[in-house]
Amino acid sequence: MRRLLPHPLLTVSLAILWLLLVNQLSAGHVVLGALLGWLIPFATSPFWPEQIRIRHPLALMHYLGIFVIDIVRGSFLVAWLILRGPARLRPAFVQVPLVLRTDLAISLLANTISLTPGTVSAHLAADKRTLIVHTIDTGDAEALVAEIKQRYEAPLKKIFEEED
Amino acid sequence: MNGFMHLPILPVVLPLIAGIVLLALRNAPLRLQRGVSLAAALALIPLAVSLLQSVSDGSHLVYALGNWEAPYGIVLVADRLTAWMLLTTSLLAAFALLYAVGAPSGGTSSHSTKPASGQVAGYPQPSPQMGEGANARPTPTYDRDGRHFHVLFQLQLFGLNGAFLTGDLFNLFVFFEILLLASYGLLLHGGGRLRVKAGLHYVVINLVGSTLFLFAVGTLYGVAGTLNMADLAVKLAATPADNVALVRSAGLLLFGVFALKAALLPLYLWLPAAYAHTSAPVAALFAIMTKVGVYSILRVYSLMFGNDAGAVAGLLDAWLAPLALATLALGMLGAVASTALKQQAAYLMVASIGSLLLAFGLGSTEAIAAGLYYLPHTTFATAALFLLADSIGRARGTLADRFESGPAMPGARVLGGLFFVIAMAIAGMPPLSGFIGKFMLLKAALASPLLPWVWSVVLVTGLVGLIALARSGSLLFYRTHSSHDPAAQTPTNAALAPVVGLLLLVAGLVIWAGPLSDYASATAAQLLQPQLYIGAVLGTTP
Amino acid sequence: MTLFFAVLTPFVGAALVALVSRLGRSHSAWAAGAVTLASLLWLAPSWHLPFAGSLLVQQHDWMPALGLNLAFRLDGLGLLFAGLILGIGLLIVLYARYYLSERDSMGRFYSYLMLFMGSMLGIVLSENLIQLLIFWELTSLSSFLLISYWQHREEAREGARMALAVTGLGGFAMLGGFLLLGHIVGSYELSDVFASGDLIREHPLYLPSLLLILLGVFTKSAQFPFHFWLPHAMAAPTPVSAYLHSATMVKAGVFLLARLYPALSGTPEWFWLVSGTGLATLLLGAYVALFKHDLKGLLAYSTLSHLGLITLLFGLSTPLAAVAGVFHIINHATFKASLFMAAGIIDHEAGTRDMRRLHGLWAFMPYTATLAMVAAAAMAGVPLLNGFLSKEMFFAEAMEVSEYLLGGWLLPALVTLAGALAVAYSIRFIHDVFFNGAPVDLPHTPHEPPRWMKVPVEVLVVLCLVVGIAPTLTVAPLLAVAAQGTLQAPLPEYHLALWHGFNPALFMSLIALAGGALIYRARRPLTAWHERTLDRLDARVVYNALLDGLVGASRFVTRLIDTGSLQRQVFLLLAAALVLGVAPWLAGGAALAGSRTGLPLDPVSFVAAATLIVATLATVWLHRQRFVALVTIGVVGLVVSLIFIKFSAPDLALTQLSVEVVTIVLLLLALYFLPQQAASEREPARAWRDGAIALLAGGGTAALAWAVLTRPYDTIAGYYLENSVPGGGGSNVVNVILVDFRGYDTLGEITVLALAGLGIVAMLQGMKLPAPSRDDTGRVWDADAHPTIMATLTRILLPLALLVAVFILLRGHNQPGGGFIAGLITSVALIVQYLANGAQWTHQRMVSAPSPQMGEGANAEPKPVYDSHPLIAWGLAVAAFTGLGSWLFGYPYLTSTYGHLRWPVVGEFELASAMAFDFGVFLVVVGATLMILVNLGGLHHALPKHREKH
Amino acid sequence: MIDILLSLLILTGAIFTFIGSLGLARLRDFYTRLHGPTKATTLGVGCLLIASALFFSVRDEGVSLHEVLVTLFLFITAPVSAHLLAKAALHLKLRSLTPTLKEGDDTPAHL
Amino acid sequence: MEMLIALVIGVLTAGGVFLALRGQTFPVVLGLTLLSYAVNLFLFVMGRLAIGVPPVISDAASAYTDPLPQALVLTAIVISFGMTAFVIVLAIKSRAELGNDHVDGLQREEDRNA
Amino acid sequence: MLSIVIPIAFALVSLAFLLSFWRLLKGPDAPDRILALDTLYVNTIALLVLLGIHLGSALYFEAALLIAMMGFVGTVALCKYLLRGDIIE
Ligand code: NA
Ligand code: NA
Repeated sequence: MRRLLPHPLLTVSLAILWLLLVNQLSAGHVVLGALLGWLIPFATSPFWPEQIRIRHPLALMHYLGIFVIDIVRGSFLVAWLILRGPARLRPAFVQVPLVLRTDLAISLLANTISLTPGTVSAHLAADKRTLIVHTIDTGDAEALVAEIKQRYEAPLKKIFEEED
Repeated sequence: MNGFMHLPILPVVLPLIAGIVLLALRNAPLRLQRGVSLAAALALIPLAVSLLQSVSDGSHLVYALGNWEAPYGIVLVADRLTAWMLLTTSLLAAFALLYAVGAPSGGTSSHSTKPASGQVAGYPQPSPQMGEGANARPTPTYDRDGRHFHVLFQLQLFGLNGAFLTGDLFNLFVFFEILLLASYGLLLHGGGRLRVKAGLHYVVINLVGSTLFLFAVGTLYGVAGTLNMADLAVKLAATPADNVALVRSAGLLLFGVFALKAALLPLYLWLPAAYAHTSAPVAALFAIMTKVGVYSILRVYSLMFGNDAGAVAGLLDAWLAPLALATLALGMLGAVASTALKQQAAYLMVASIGSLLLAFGLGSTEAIAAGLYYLPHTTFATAALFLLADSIGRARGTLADRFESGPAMPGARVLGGLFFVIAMAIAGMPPLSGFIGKFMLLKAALASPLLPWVWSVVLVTGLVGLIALARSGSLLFYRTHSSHDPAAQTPTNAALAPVVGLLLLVAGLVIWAGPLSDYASATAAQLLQPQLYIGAVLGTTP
Repeated sequence: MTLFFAVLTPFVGAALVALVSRLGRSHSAWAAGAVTLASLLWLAPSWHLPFAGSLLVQQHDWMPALGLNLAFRLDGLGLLFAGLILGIGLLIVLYARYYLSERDSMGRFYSYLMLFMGSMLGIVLSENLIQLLIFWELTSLSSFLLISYWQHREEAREGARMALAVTGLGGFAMLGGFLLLGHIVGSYELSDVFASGDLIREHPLYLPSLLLILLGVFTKSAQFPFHFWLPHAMAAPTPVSAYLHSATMVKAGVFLLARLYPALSGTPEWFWLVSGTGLATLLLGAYVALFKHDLKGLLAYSTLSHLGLITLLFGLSTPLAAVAGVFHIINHATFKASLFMAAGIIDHEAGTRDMRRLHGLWAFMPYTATLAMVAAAAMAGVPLLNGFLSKEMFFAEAMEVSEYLLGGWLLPALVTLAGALAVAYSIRFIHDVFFNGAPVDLPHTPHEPPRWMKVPVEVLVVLCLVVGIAPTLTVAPLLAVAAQGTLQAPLPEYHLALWHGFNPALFMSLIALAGGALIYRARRPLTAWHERTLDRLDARVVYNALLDGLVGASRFVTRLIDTGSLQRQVFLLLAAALVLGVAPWLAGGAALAGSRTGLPLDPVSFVAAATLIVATLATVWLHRQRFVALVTIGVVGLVVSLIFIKFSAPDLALTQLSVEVVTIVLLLLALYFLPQQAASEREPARAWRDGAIALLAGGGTAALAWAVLTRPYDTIAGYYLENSVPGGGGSNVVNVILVDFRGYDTLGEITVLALAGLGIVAMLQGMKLPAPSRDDTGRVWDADAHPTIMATLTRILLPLALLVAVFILLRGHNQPGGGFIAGLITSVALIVQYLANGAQWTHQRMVSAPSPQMGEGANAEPKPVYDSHPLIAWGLAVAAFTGLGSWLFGYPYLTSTYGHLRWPVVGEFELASAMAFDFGVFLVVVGATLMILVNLGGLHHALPKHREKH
Repeated sequence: MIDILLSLLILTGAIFTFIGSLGLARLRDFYTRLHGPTKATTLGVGCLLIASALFFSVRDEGVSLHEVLVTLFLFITAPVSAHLLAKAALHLKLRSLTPTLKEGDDTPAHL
Repeated sequence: MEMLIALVIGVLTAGGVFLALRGQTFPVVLGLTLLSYAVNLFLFVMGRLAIGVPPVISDAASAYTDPLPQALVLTAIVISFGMTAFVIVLAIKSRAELGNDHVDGLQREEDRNA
Repeated sequence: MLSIVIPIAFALVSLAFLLSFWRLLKGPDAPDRILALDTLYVNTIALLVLLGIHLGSALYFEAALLIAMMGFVGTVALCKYLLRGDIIE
């Protein structure tokens, strides 16, 4: 099975993306999308060192929900901060100690942080145990760290790293 | 269409496919690569001959690529001029290639002494002499001084032949770019300090030139709405008064581009360094490169701005002949001023361009015929000089081809004899073809108002060239001292044979001067009747 | 064809002689003699014809349309000269065999000699003027070889070059002259020319053609002021001097005077030019000869003088003078050749030619001395010798025409003076060398030469004697036919005899003899005076100054123009383009703007354009901060894509965007190896100049664009719009043009791309570059080569990007997209992998897809390599062979076809062969782009990289 | 109704795009400037893309969802860009208003 | 609008020309890039300016702009891309061979600051 | 309604474009300029989407998609250069 279908998840995603790309739903394109979704992973499999396994699809859905809300929230917040003027900003670098271990999970966390309220992942320590985050405006750095860990890191840990 | 229907496309497709095959064979034994390359290059000669036979009755072979009729698709057009250029190119290419595979390259090229270090960027690459056994240390030849020589060579021919055959102005641009990029690769082949510098200049100036080409083609399209040269000729002949200045402007810009490629004053400065510093077989092949510019001038300005072109006719009347005269004069001065043989050869090339364009600039049937006869002569003779200069340089060891007194060189008798003959040919001394060409040109000029100018410049530069070549020959071969240079190498037969071959071509130009000059005259007459070309391409009866 | 073969024989013989020289020293001489005889034999059947009063012309077509044929003619004049050339040639062959030393290459000498002999024969036997000129030039070339025979000697090289330059000048001039003559007559055949004498003389081009031809004649015959090369040509071996510089080559000039005498003579122009030059040379040569200390120098100037005499005779334009001229040609050839040979013997045996050291040789070589004395007496015009006869005729003719000249006495006085000088130098030759005390410090003790070395001299001296004593029995018939051949008319009344009674000529001869003796007696004060004054005037100085001037001026001009500066070249190109582009508008009357109405301006476009302009200016302004310039040029590219989008060119926008980013990556790679900051401009003036031309160029293109955009035009575009779908099977017309209507362009375009890749690979071969370990501010690079977050997330992008690439590729025929853009997307997707994960990591992963390297060299490291050559090869092959497929169906190259396939489930599916072509494009683009970037990216690996660790 | 929704989305998108760039222009140090484009602009473009999807779905027959793809792309790439920019800024030790990052600190890991 | 485009082309050309005339390879490459932008735009607008009428055949479209210049520019872009790549590598090569980045390979102290 | 909103949106996005460009010119540091260029790319996407809606043409979508991709690659390459000099190592 692994040989015939190296990345089933990727295959499905690509097929869907193909339909999005061609912007139409026809039998022909479903076949073609499936075909591409099947073929492309063969070409790209060497680039994927680890098999991506989503252990908790529901948790992922939930996480994505939070993610979208936080993007909107974050955008409004940053917009407001920009409009309010630079003088009152309280920027800071904060260190987020990581419990995540896989590169993918860490990267997704960094990504999430960057897209959500007032924070940008600036640097990952060489040992990958600490993520340094720049925040545009914070009064309480520790609260921010806690929020990141609880709101994003924990679900990611659950989705990508914890065994069932 | 007589003969094989696809004849006009063959001179283009053959080197392209040879290039592709050679690319695929890049790791195959060198002997196989050379075989393919030589076979392809040699096969071009019968092709060109049969094309020449097909058009020698005055017909135009028109080949509609993609089966799209002119002016919508791109057409190839073969007439006498095209066949003439193709034949010249194929003959030259065969000898240049023979030299590249046979002559030793050691001593002038920076990489030749380390045959095993063929690595690109630290990644192991197939070394060029692959297949002959890794332990063998074969004599370095030019085709293995760097990578992809044969591919570049074949694609160079692809570009050249394409440029001579195309009937479409934009397609001419495309093939200019092909032959340029191939020439960049060949020019730089083997590397080396001066070569790289000259290459940089050559590349940059040609890039600016290509830009100019596009401006000109663009403007012509913007006015006439077409790209096919025959169609352009029709459209431009009907240029309304309002657009005349615009069209003439575009036409002259185009001339600037061709003048750059042809190395016409004041745009010849790229040539001496580029030709003097590249490898000998490449310099020899490049003898035809400038002729592409010359050809384009002849083609475009006889067809699109010729006598039938109405308000835009005679576009180059005021420009070409005077500039050509000045080029001839300055080229010859450069030959006198040169401090090394290859440099002198390069300047002589500039001077020959002056003669050629002077002939075309005079514009009469006789003058154009003179130029057409002179064209293969100067191509072969200059190429032979470049090849010989290489052997001379090698025989002189560390002194190379510099005009400095040095020890007597091994093989001086043969080298000197060949030099003497080539110098005679180039200086226009009888009975060689240079003299015949000059004779035809001077004769043709009798009818021109520029007669005093033409005669005085041609005759005086002829003398100056003779003096310059006598000086260099005397210095290289006579003014020797008795020391010994261990770096001196005896010329090999493989290195001399192509030179002799080219000289035999020159001799052929003399022996068959009658039929060849008749062909040249017929070609000139054909060029001066653009309606024949237009009729053949657009399917209208002239 | 006999004449042709007579001429050809020596040329073929030259090769033969060179070949047999390997067999032994004498073989060449024998062969040369045989060749000369063979040539004579070819002539033998026709020998009698001139005497029988008939003319032999043999013709063979060469370039009939240009009037240039192989045409040979044997008349009296030709016969005389052919006889001289071959006869004296034979003697020279014999003489040289003994003259040349062990060190000299016999083969080379005789080979050159044969070349020269053939060339001379060609001249004298030519019927066609241009053909004559061909041989004329060949004599210049072969004499160059002969003069420079002792090439290790500076004076030989210089003398040869001088001779070549001067005679070359004449040759080129003569070409012009002959062309004019041919133009006047309408033919280059001598027969036609002779028939058109009056036409020629009355033609407005007569004078120019005469001047040009005379330039050729005078340079060849070393007439004043072109005389100076001849003495320097004496650096040649003496047989050469004897042959070329007395008997033959220099006679080519006077031969031509004789040859064209019927066509050109008889005008005042001819008279003054020819006789004036001849007289000047006659006097000058005779005068200088007197003071030469070198034996051969004396003879050389004496030769000048005699050539002047002959020239003067032809210039006089009377038939009798012409006869005298021909007669003196014969006589001079015999006595001068023998004198040269004698001088050569003396030189050979005594080791010097300096007359200040050569004295009293009579005691050592009385036989040679006797021969030399007879010949010298002939030269002096002593009665009973041939020289006397022709000189008498000369004096007589000088008297005859003296009425034209000042007071009637000047010409006779001057020629008598010349005669006296000739007597004086002849006496000197004899007295100084053979008597006048004992030799001074000679290198060898002189003795008589070998037997066979004397024979040629004997033969010639005997000829001097028999002709001088019994002219009517010996030379008269030959002279008659030769004179007839010259005049091409009935001969005048003349009588060859020793005694003509007491006439002015006899008195002049006597005065000359007596005067000569007197002058020789006064030689010491005269020499002193000469060396103080006139000796310093040397035409050679002028020649050298001219030559140095030429070289100096050439160097100056060439260096002035060709400075090896790229900037100058670019500047010149731009300036030329400006001049060419603007010139037509200066004619006046043309309005720049046309009648077409344009689109209204909208604010967004304005913003975009303003951004582009500012970004361009910023790029220019900040170009020294290279990184910044890179960013600003990125903006320019972006806005250009926007412009494409705005004006309905989505394909272009897509292409521009993709190219843009690859270019930036390339430039970044370059920046790494180039200085990141540049020095400030050293010459502010240059910046101003460049700024000016930049503004002009910008203004020019803007004006050009404006001029076109405001004009209406008819275009062939409609055809493409109409035929795209029915003919090309695609609705994206741009793509259909690219892969179908103008697929040939695209084939060329991908070849360019492939060439760029291959050229770059070839260029980078063996190149090593040190990797800078710090940036331009001195900061050590960041330690984190492949940031985890970037690496991880870009990997996710790869399949996505490939999907997009496939999408763009497949839709290209009908919607914006196509092989090129798809290829770039693919490349970019892979490049990002390189950026994020490094070259090695990526290579390892790409190797599995295409085939690994075959046939690695033995020294290759076992490191996996991604080689994009196959991609390029396949891509080109797909594109090229797709086009070839149409041949099978009898259609031209690149003819496309398309069809609709109905597949189960999928439905209707269009397939066009042009899509295969596009796929080829795709492959080439991917291959070339990767090849370029990856090779460039890996450059620093050539050296171990030392990066400071944190 | 659709029209209003569309207008709202377009306006919101444009405003956010504008504010993002405004932040880029206005804010005082690089690190704070980084936030504007990464968030506001991303959302702005997101809104516009949704508007586009809506517009074409309504206008033509069939839904138009390919805009989602652009959004997806941006959401994957924008944070990576921001991260690398921040890394580069830290590497270059850009002046920061952030008190915790002092001049002379070797790497941010010392925070 | 035509005036604006002409101006844009002019400015690009002027900038390109000025940089192409500089003495170091990098600005020359930038200049050539600007020139290629200029000429591509020029060639493109030779089909005249038209908004919203891309040459993609569809039933909905009422008009099309001239597709030919677009095809030509595409070819030109690709070619100039290849050329630019080549000249960039050549610039590096020239630096490696000549020791500095002057187009004439002059030895100047201030050129060697990297 | 759209006819009012779209010009306003165009104006806003154009302003955004100009502001980003201003930052690009001003710098002061290399990362600022890269960030500005990246933002310009995103602004351009916005412009394209607006143009697509304005002209009612879906032909601009691919351009937007490509800008998203290419803008990212450009930014990554520029940053990598600042960090490591050698971008493909
Ligand atoms: Na965030
Ligand atoms: Na086709």
